[in-house]
Amino acid sequence: MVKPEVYRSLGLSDEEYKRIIDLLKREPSTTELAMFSVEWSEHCGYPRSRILLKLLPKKGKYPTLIGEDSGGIIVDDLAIIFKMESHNHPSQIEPKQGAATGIGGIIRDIFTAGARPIASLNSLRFGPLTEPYNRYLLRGVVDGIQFYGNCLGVPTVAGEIYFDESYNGNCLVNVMSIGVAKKDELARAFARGVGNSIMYVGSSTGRDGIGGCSVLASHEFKEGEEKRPTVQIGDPFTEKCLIEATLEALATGHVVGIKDMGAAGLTCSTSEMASVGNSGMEVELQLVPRREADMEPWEIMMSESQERMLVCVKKGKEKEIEKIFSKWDLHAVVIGKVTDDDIVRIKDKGKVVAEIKAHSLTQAPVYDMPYKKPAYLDDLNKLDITKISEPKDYNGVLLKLLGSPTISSKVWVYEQYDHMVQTNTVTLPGSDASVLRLKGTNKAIAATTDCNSRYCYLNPYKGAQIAVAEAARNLVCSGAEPAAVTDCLNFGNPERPDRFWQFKNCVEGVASACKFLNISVVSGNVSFYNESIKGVVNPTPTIGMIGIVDDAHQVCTQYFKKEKEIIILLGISKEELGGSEYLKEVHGQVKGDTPDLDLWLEQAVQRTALDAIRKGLVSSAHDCSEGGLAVALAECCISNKENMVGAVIDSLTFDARKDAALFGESQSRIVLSCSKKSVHKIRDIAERFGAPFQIIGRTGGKELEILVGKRKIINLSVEGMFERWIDSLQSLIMA
Amino acid sequence: MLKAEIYITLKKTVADPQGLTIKHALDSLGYKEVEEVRIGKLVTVKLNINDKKEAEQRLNEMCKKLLANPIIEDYSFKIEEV
Amino acid sequence: MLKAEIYITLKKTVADPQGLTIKHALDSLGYKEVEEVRIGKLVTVKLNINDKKEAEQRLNEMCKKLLANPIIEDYSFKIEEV
Amino acid sequence: MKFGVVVFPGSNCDQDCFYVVKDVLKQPVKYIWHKDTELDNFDCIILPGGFSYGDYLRTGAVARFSPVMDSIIDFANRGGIVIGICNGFQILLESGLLPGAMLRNTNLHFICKYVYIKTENIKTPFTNLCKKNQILKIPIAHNEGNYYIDDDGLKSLEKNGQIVFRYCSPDGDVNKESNPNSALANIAGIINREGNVLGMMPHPERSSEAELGSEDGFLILRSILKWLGSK
Ligand SMILES: Nc1ncnc2c1ncn2[C@@H]1O[C@H](COP(=O)(O)OP(=O)(O)O)[C@@H](O)[C@H]1O
Ligand SMILES: [Mg+2]
Repeated sequence: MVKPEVYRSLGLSDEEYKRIIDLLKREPSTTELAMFSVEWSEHCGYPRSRILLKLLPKKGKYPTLIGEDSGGIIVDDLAIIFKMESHNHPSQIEPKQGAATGIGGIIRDIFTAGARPIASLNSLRFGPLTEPYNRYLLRGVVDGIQFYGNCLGVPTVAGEIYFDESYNGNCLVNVMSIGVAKKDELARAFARGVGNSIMYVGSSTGRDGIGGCSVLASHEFKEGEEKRPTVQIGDPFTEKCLIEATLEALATGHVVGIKDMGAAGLTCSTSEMASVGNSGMEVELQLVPRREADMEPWEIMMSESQERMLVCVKKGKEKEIEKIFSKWDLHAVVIGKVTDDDIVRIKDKGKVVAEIKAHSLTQAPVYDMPYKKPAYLDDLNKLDITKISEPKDYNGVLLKLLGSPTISSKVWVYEQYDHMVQTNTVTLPGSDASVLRLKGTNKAIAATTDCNSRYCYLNPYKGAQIAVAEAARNLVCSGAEPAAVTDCLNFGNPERPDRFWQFKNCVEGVASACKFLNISVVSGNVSFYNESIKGVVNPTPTIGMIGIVDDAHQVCTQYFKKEKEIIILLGISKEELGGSEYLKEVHGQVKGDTPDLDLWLEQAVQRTALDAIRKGLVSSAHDCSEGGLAVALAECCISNKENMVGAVIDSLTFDARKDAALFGESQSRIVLSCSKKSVHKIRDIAERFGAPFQIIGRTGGKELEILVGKRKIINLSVEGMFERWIDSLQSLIMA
Repeated sequence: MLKAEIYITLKKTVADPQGLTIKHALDSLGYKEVEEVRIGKLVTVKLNINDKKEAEQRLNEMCKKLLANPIIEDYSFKIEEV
Repeated sequence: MLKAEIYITLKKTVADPQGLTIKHALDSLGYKEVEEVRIGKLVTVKLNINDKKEAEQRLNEMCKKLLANPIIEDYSFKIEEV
Repeated sequence: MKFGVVVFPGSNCDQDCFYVVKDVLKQPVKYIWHKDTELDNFDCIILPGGFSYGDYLRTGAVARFSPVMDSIIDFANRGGIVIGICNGFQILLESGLLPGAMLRNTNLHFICKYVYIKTENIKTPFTNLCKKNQILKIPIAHNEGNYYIDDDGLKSLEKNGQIVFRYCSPDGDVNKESNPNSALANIAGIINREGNVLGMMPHPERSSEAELGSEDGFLILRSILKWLGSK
């Protein structure tokens, strides 16, 4: 008889335990209980989010592929496979290894689909850098990403870093990977064909991360709690060999299916490969290569040792597969076979230790969770703008914003990442999105991650829509057609109705914006329980988006290129200060409603910019995000260190307070620069799509001057802005 | 003046991929007698302190705070006079 | 079975920026008594050999060939029985 | 002219080098597996960048003992053209084909960015198309590029014109500010006494096409081709 405290401490409820007994028609063994606990956890089985995830559109402009572990789109004869995943809790405990193994895991999801990883992205969120532990976290996470990603030879090309009090005690580390394959050479994650062999490949199994899946990923945890044995150490060298060996093995045609052992290791890979293949599987644990003696069967089944995979190989071809892996000095051993029933049967020294129908493991219960709008929100959304005093020193405000950690340059971070290896990165980090050419074609892809979680906190539905809109806008500014999304949904405890309300609204927001923009959601990840004794994180539905550039020579970057060009603003600046960086950094308030988002307007602005870029009319394009128009203009001036170009903005018109027009974060705005002779052509395009168009000034000089009426309210040297913006993050980190 | 040698090693339960790779390398160079390799850090510190007891206490602090990562590492040290 | 601890240190003439950085960090944490920090490697090896003399000779070889780079590093080791 | 690109476990610029030779330089090229010991008549061998064996002990330390290295040392001793890029340079140092050693970058970080280097010796198989003191814009990406050699060693490098590239400012000043990793005497690339083995930290294969931001690295590849052709 299993004691309630045992299954409860594994994260199973009384009802769930009863259901296990019903399914098995007997008491579970320890191994079985452990297997159910991880398979039914949020991490693997999505019991609390599955209903809502169905809302995300699976169709878009490009044919969509939804695989077992990742998804993608088809572009000509290529499949672009991508996915994002969180490694929040492991990183909070041990930032370097936590982030490193996060990269390792997401990249395995890509190459086990048969795609060669071509780029990684990272979306990072921490509490304020005034707190030493947050500095330690940021340094450690960046170190982990560079350590793992650089060694692998997969460029880390883009990302974002935000700072907010809500991430004190629970940082977010979301990592995304993109891979490319010939569309008919993709691999599946199933086991099929009675008698085919199940092979274990990669590193040996140790007691790493045992229980990590359910204990680390699905429970609130308190800082300093003893979680030591669960820390996994990343081994990028082995992973690099695994990539090469796997792609070589897949090319033989002898591999039926393949799955990486990520969270819940062997449990997850055996049961899911059997379940997807509608097959049974029998495995002998004694055959599993191990690092430590005397491991219990359940420990072997739960281990999260890194850099391992399970492969279903055609009978008789085992030797050939083994040869490939051993060429790369990797283990590859037959540990079992596909059977003709639908049961996962785990043996230890011949004795059955688990015998479960594959489907009953993989079909986790589904819960319709209660939700309720948080009571504080109505109050929070009220912002009396007349109570906010307009600044006297606009120069000071702009400098302050440029130096704020969220807005300042992230060069200190991305210079530590090899972002050029594989020689595809045609737009390097430092512009709105990075662009990678696809060798052998004329095309390129652009990639970005985005989410302003303060918007989602103030208004989860609209905030999530904005995350999608902004990601798309960043791609458009780089010359790409927004194509498809992967998401990483980071929230608090879903069993609390206020948190679940945030989750529900964010998912609905992502779904509606993606549908409107005709973008499919090809993959994603849910991370709940992101809270600590210090509180809950802001709702953070991180959007990873890729776009397609039809002609790799028609890409665009955000910085002004030369003097005497015309500066255009597409979109409208409204009197919106709610949720802005300005309101927080200058007035110390997080209040108001999130800026409006009119998806029709958004689309008009994006179409105009993209069309103009594709026609070669545009010299630079940059969207307005945190810090509003003034920061966007400053970034246009300073983000190419080798050639900084000033600007005079003297014909800006708006219907709002000056600080709102300059620092407010009205959506759907893009700053373009172009030669004089292109202006009217761009105006025509804007008219055709119905995008608000105004000429606001011209490039040139060594200063950014912004005039309102006849008054110069901003007048800063590009050098001065650059200094503030470029060094700020590093000096905060090194404090 | 005291000199301390601080030895920082990965905890026994933690995997050491570096050590494994180096073991393989030694193996293929013909050093078959090598059963295990683990990689750690050696931090040599000169301290402007004369009292060993005091040095011990300070070193323990430094190790816990900065030099070793208690989540995955153990440390020990040896103090001598110079 | 013998166990050896191999200490690999940067030669005195070679600058050690990592050591310097850690010294600074300790300094700003208030450990003003720290005069110098040098960072090295600690390689722990288990050897399937019983004879210490033989082990010594093998270890010297391993260090010269692979474990230490004589241009920038010195090494020493200690052997004990386990 | 036949090029060979060595693949060590953990090499990760092998495919980039292969691509640039095949598709940009348009020359025949083959991979050489690190366990091969027979080299079929190559004209130039490239040791690519990456993290051979994870660089888990020291950069290049383990790769130096790969079976192929004896053959490459032979090849070099017979006058064959060998270029080591980044990790390849580190392997050449470990194997003794080039003098000196690599230390960690003094900022203790991996650095990936464009830098400028000055071509000091243009009478080499690798730089014969460069102008004297030509400044090249070319990216680096490494943790350990802080070149070290003792005083006598440095003197002899200088005396023999073995310092081919030094880090410099965009207008050619060889100074501290433009030295990304604190390499001794701003050294970015050196050649052996005989002049047929080059090691360099910056990546010419990453800067051989205009769409990647610079074609300056291509001069090095074209120089090799010219040299081989005129031999
Ligand atoms: N963690 C990171 N890793 C890599 N690149 C990053 C990271 N954070 C920011 N960047 C890069 O810095 C640039 C500016 O980022 P961000 O301010 O988030 O842009 P935007 O507001 O347009 O989304 C982008 O090119 C982005 O990819
Ligand atoms: Mg942007």
